Amino acid sequence: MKRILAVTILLALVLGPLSLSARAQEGDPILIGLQGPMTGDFAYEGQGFEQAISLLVDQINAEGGLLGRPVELVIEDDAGDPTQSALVADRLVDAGVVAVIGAYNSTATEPASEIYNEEGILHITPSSTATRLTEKGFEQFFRVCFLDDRQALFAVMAMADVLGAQKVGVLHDNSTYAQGLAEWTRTYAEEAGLEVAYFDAINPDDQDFTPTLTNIGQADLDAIYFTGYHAQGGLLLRQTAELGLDIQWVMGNASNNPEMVEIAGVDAAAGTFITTEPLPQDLEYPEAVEFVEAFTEAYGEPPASVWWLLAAEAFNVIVHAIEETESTDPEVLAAYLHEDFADYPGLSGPIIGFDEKGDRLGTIHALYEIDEEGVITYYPEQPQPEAEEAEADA
Amino acid sequence: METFLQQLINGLTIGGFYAVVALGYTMVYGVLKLINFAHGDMFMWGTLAGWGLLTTVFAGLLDLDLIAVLIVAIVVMAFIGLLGMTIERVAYRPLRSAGRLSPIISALGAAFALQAVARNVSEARWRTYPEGLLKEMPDLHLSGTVGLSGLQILMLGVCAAVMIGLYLFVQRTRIGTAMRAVSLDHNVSRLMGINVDRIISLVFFIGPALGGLAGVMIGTYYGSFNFTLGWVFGLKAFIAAILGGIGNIPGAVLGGFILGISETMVVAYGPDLGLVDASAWKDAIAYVLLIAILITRPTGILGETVAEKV
Amino acid sequence: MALLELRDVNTYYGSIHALKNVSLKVEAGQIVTLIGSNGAGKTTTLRTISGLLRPRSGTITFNDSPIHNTPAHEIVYLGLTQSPEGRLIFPTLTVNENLNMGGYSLGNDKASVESHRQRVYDLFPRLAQRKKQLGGTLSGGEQQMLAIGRALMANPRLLMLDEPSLGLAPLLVRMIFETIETINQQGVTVLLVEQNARAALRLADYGYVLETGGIALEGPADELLHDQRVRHAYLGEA
Amino acid sequence: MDQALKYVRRPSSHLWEIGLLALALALPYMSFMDRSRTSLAVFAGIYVMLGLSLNVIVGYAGLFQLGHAAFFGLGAYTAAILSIDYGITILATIPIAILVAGGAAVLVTKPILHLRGDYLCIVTIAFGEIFRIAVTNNVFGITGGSNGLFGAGRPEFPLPWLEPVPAIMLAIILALHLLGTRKSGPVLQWGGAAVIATAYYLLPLGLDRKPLFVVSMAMGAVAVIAGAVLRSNRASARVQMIVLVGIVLAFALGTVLGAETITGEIAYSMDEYFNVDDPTTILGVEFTPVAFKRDARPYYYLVLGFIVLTVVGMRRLQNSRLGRAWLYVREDQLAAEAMGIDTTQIKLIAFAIGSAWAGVAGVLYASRFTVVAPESFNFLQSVIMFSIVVLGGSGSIPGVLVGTLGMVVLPELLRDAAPTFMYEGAGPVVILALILGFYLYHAQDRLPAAVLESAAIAAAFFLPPLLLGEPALYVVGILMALVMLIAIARLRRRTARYLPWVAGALAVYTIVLLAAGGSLGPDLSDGVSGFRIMDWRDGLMGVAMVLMMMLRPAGLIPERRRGIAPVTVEQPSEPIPTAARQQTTV
Repeated sequence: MKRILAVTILLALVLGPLSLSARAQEGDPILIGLQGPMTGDFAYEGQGFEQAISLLVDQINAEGGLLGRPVELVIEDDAGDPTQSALVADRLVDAGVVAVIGAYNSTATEPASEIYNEEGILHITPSSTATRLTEKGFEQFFRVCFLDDRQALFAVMAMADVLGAQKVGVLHDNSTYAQGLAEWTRTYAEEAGLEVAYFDAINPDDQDFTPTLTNIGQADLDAIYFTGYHAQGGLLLRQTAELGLDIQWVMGNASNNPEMVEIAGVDAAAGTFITTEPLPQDLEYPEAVEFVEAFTEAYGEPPASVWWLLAAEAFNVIVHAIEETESTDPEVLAAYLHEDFADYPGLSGPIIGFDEKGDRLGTIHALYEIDEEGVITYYPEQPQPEAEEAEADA
Repeated sequence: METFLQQLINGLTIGGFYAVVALGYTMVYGVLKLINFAHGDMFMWGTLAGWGLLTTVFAGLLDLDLIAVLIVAIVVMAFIGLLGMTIERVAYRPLRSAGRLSPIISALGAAFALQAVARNVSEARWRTYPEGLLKEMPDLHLSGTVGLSGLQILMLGVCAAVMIGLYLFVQRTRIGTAMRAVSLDHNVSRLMGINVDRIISLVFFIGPALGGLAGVMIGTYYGSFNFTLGWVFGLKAFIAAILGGIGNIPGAVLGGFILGISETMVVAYGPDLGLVDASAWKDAIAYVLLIAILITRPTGILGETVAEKV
Repeated sequence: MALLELRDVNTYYGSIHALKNVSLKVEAGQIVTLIGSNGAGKTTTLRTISGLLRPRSGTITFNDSPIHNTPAHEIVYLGLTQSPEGRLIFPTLTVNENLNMGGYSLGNDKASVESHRQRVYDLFPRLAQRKKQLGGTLSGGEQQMLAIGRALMANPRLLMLDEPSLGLAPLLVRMIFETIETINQQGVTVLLVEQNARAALRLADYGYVLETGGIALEGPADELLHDQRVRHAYLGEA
Repeated sequence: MDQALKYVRRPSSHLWEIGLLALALALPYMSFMDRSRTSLAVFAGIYVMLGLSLNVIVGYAGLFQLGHAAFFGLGAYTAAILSIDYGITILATIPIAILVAGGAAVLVTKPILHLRGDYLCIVTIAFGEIFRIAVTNNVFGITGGSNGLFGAGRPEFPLPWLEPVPAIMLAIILALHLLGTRKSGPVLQWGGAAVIATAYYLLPLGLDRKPLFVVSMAMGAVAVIAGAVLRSNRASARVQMIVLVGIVLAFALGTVLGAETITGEIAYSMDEYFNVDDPTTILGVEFTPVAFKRDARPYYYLVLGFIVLTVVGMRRLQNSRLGRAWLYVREDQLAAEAMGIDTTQIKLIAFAIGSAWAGVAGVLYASRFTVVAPESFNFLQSVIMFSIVVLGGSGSIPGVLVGTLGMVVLPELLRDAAPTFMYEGAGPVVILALILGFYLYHAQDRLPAAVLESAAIAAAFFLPPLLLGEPALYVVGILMALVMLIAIARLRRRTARYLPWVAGALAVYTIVLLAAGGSLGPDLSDGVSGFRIMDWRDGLMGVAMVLMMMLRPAGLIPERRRGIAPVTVEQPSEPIPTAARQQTTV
């Protein structure tokens, strides 16, 4: 009897608070959801999303809101994990959001996109590049980043045309993103007639990559493309220098982060190439310049990762769509983005539009080099993608 | 041959770090028969604390970087040692006779808590030690391109000194012998007049302090770290301790080097032997090695054959 | 005043009442023996005295000071040591190291440790030959010698021996009992727990009989030796 | 030894379980169960299954297993591969998942079973990690690498298929209950069960459903109370039977009414009966219905069905010959061997059953989340499963439920950084009830003092937040209150032993309040740099794990045992020598 009593009371404790919790407020504010990894291995990126978007939300609210209503950001943490992602997606649905930005990684975006599709919520991912995501025929799913294969093609051209490499290597870190990009790179490189003499992965949990680097040194490559993240990129550069190896590194956009230079040290990082979406400071659009200035003012440093920018981009696209259609109906917004949205001056370059699958049209990648001061600078000589892309498509 | 030598040196360096961290696991296991899952995170706290000190208080001392690093290492060792004693006091001592399941949960809980604090302190970012730390040390060239950097020599030297020092301490001194006695039988040790709680506290000071030292060394050597370092590295070091025979100090050292060198060799020669993606599989190979050794020699390579009380 | 005195001691293992109102006295200089069958509470009594177990009620005084709340390791410093049942020497420590641990309470005083070790080696010359050998490699008899020697290292006033004859060949048993007598003659009071009641009572001055956790009988050893009940129950006589 | 270790089956009424089950069946239709909470219930349900499966290995057989996530993952990957590549309906893969997970367990554990204690523990960790690394590296080219596998088939639940699940489960339970407690013929029992299942379909037809829903809920409540009263008064079997049938019927009605809204194939929906903007008052409690589109309820019933099946199965297993053999092996392996038990075989069976059932949980997972990716089966997951079992009380089935609440549900609820429920007035009442409950539980004889002291504790917990006006801290407050309560419950038996810890906990609590609360610290409710519960969730979980173990080393609801010496703090290394101890000779 005692036990029963105790358990009953325990149940009451759990159920009690649930039964009386406040329901999501209907009415005034326009709710926009953000799901991303606020904890876990990618916490840095998720928190960057939050910084970038809340800055814009504050700006909008300071200017009187959207359609005369304030905008409220509902933040949920998915820790980059698909299970958590499904749980927080349900929470955002319950909160009554109009649109959701997220998630960071494709694995987390996948189950969430299913739920948002069921519920008819506009869903834009700033950073999930897995090809499959837009192939499910979801009407209200978009992405503002580019697919893996675009960048892979660009990287191959950069290595072949700009660096004149014949014998190249590809290194990834076994993450969803890096592996996809690495495999596309290998495919395009072989199509372009380059010799892919080295293809391997590192374990991102490691600190010490010297065994791998020793092997790369032995392979005698003209250039090697690393598709993983900046933390490992920095360690690779640093240990390359420590081993005294002569390796020409080209990094993918996941490594486009000033912290990589910090980790590697300026001397070790100098001379490394990076393929990425153009950095905001290299864009002439007033929106981009303004955003970077505001961000720097608010947080003391410019946005470190390209994905933060793209999160802000996704938010701007949603706001733009709401303004243009004067509607908060996700169906109307999605229809607008598919059909009428074009030539929008984005933070990461002009957005030509979205195709029927929800993928961003065009490509805007650029080649950067880390200069002697450790600054990531726009490289004067750029590969010419349009012509070759037409070729590749043909 | 040159490649082999270079890879051997690479493996020795990693192995040395594994060994120092493994010492902490092995000592605690010896006296308490407890897998101290929080040890990896205490080691990570060492890296974190070293970073904190070197980038703030000791930033002015960096011209004399060897001295600065030395002082920081000592301060961190004391701090992490005290942390270890506190954790033992709070999380393990009340559970000393509560069976073998509860302390594992308690240890994992302590690990979670430590990691959460570190994540929030480091803002979940990769943090970097001051650039160019201890870079001015003379290198040693063996032959051709094979050589050890000054930093590598220093790290290996410190590892060796720690291991030898600890071994002598445990084998030759009265307190060290008392530690061995406690690891054999708590009650009989009490009958000898040994204050068992104090010895355990001491073990929980030394082990984590060595972990803290390894933390600072890793920070200095690799230059950057994040809060997940302890979990991954700690698990590997623990495997090293088991490989060598847990509870056994030379065993931990041997296990550390075996693990470090075999990992390196798998990465270096795996592809030649038809193992594609060797580096990605290398951890799995470490685990397979562990299982193989435990199946054939259940108490590890140097493990004592004294039957374990269940 | 007795050197050691237990008054109404009650000890529990969890909910099991292991010692019930045990009272006993050990006078200085004597050999006192505690006999009884398996599970009667002999070992529990010793563990309670040496502080490994806490009595739930009752008092234990040693040398006029109460020790029932003193931690086990501090009791050793008062001059009360125990050679535990089953010998329990440290198997991976050498004979020398085992003895050093016995003398742990002597502190860093190397000379005093050395002199006590010499005393043990004089008592048990066979141990001296095996100084560097690991405790676990000794024979059962040698291990028992080591256990007794180890308990002597702390220079005790009262030595408690738990079943020193357990599992030993008769010849060795006799030798051990002779040594106990020698130790006693050197001025060490002895509390001897034995299953071998006859030998123990012959050696002892005074004896207690434990039955199911309580003292059933007590008296001078030679009286007990001739007591009908003792003879019947413990000496295997009809 | 045999006598001492004999597991005594405690005669117990199943009324309590049936009440709980009825509550579980009605749960998704309660007003507070919005989409995310139903989803969370499904998620927690999968962990309950995992906990129960691991309980066979850790709890029953007393073996270490810190790599359970691998077998969970094997099931999930098996289901995903078969469903994606071969188009097999996902639930039909369950037998194959059982074979794969169970078979793998037999293969990998066989060589290591002779390892003891911590060595087994570390080897199971190694297996878990090898599995994770293998699937990350796309082993055999079928696991999709670090991407994992997308698009495992979601089962479609046609209404007629879904609807009977709860009823059939109830019927089975009821029949088992009757079989276990009464001597009357099986015809009556199973017949009764069949009648219930039929009635479940027939009764609601043609009736106005809105009042039925309300009436059935009320009936259910009345029936539960009546049943409890009858039970305690030893009412006749027939009366009991009638009452139980009443309970089942009542809840069956409630469930059917709701079930029809699930697929939307039937025109009825909750919205037709309850205006969303117009809360309904039932017995003075305000219910605010939530409009659903497609949601997790079909999965909820699916998982609930499996849990019921598992609980029944596990209980049978525990009381079987095999269960007793596990008990012997766990308590004293040497004695078990002496009794002629093949301990290796027995342990292997435990691993096989536990792992196979984790594989089933994996299939359910794959069908619910559609993505199967390596990070869902990492070491942390194994740790969570292990903690569920140990925190709740190793070997105890209710313990697994409570452990899941603690390890899975509570952290999810903590996502609400600023719950406002405390202002609604019910929170403090609930906590007070909790405090009193624990007091009554532990100290029946000292009621007045207990009431007084609990009031004081409640005041200690509610005054500071009320004064500081920071609602977010209530979450911390509840956690601390729980810990305190357990500490105090312990104090009853061990005077003042944990007083310093309690004082320390109070001090920490106060410091947190002062540092983070109200106007004295940064804003708690949100903000990039401020203190957020979200950032500290796993840290709090860690601290709670340590505290729980410190205060209740045997778990929250320990397994009931007879004839086994209780573990106490002063337990000597050897218990009282009851059996003749092995003596060694020279």
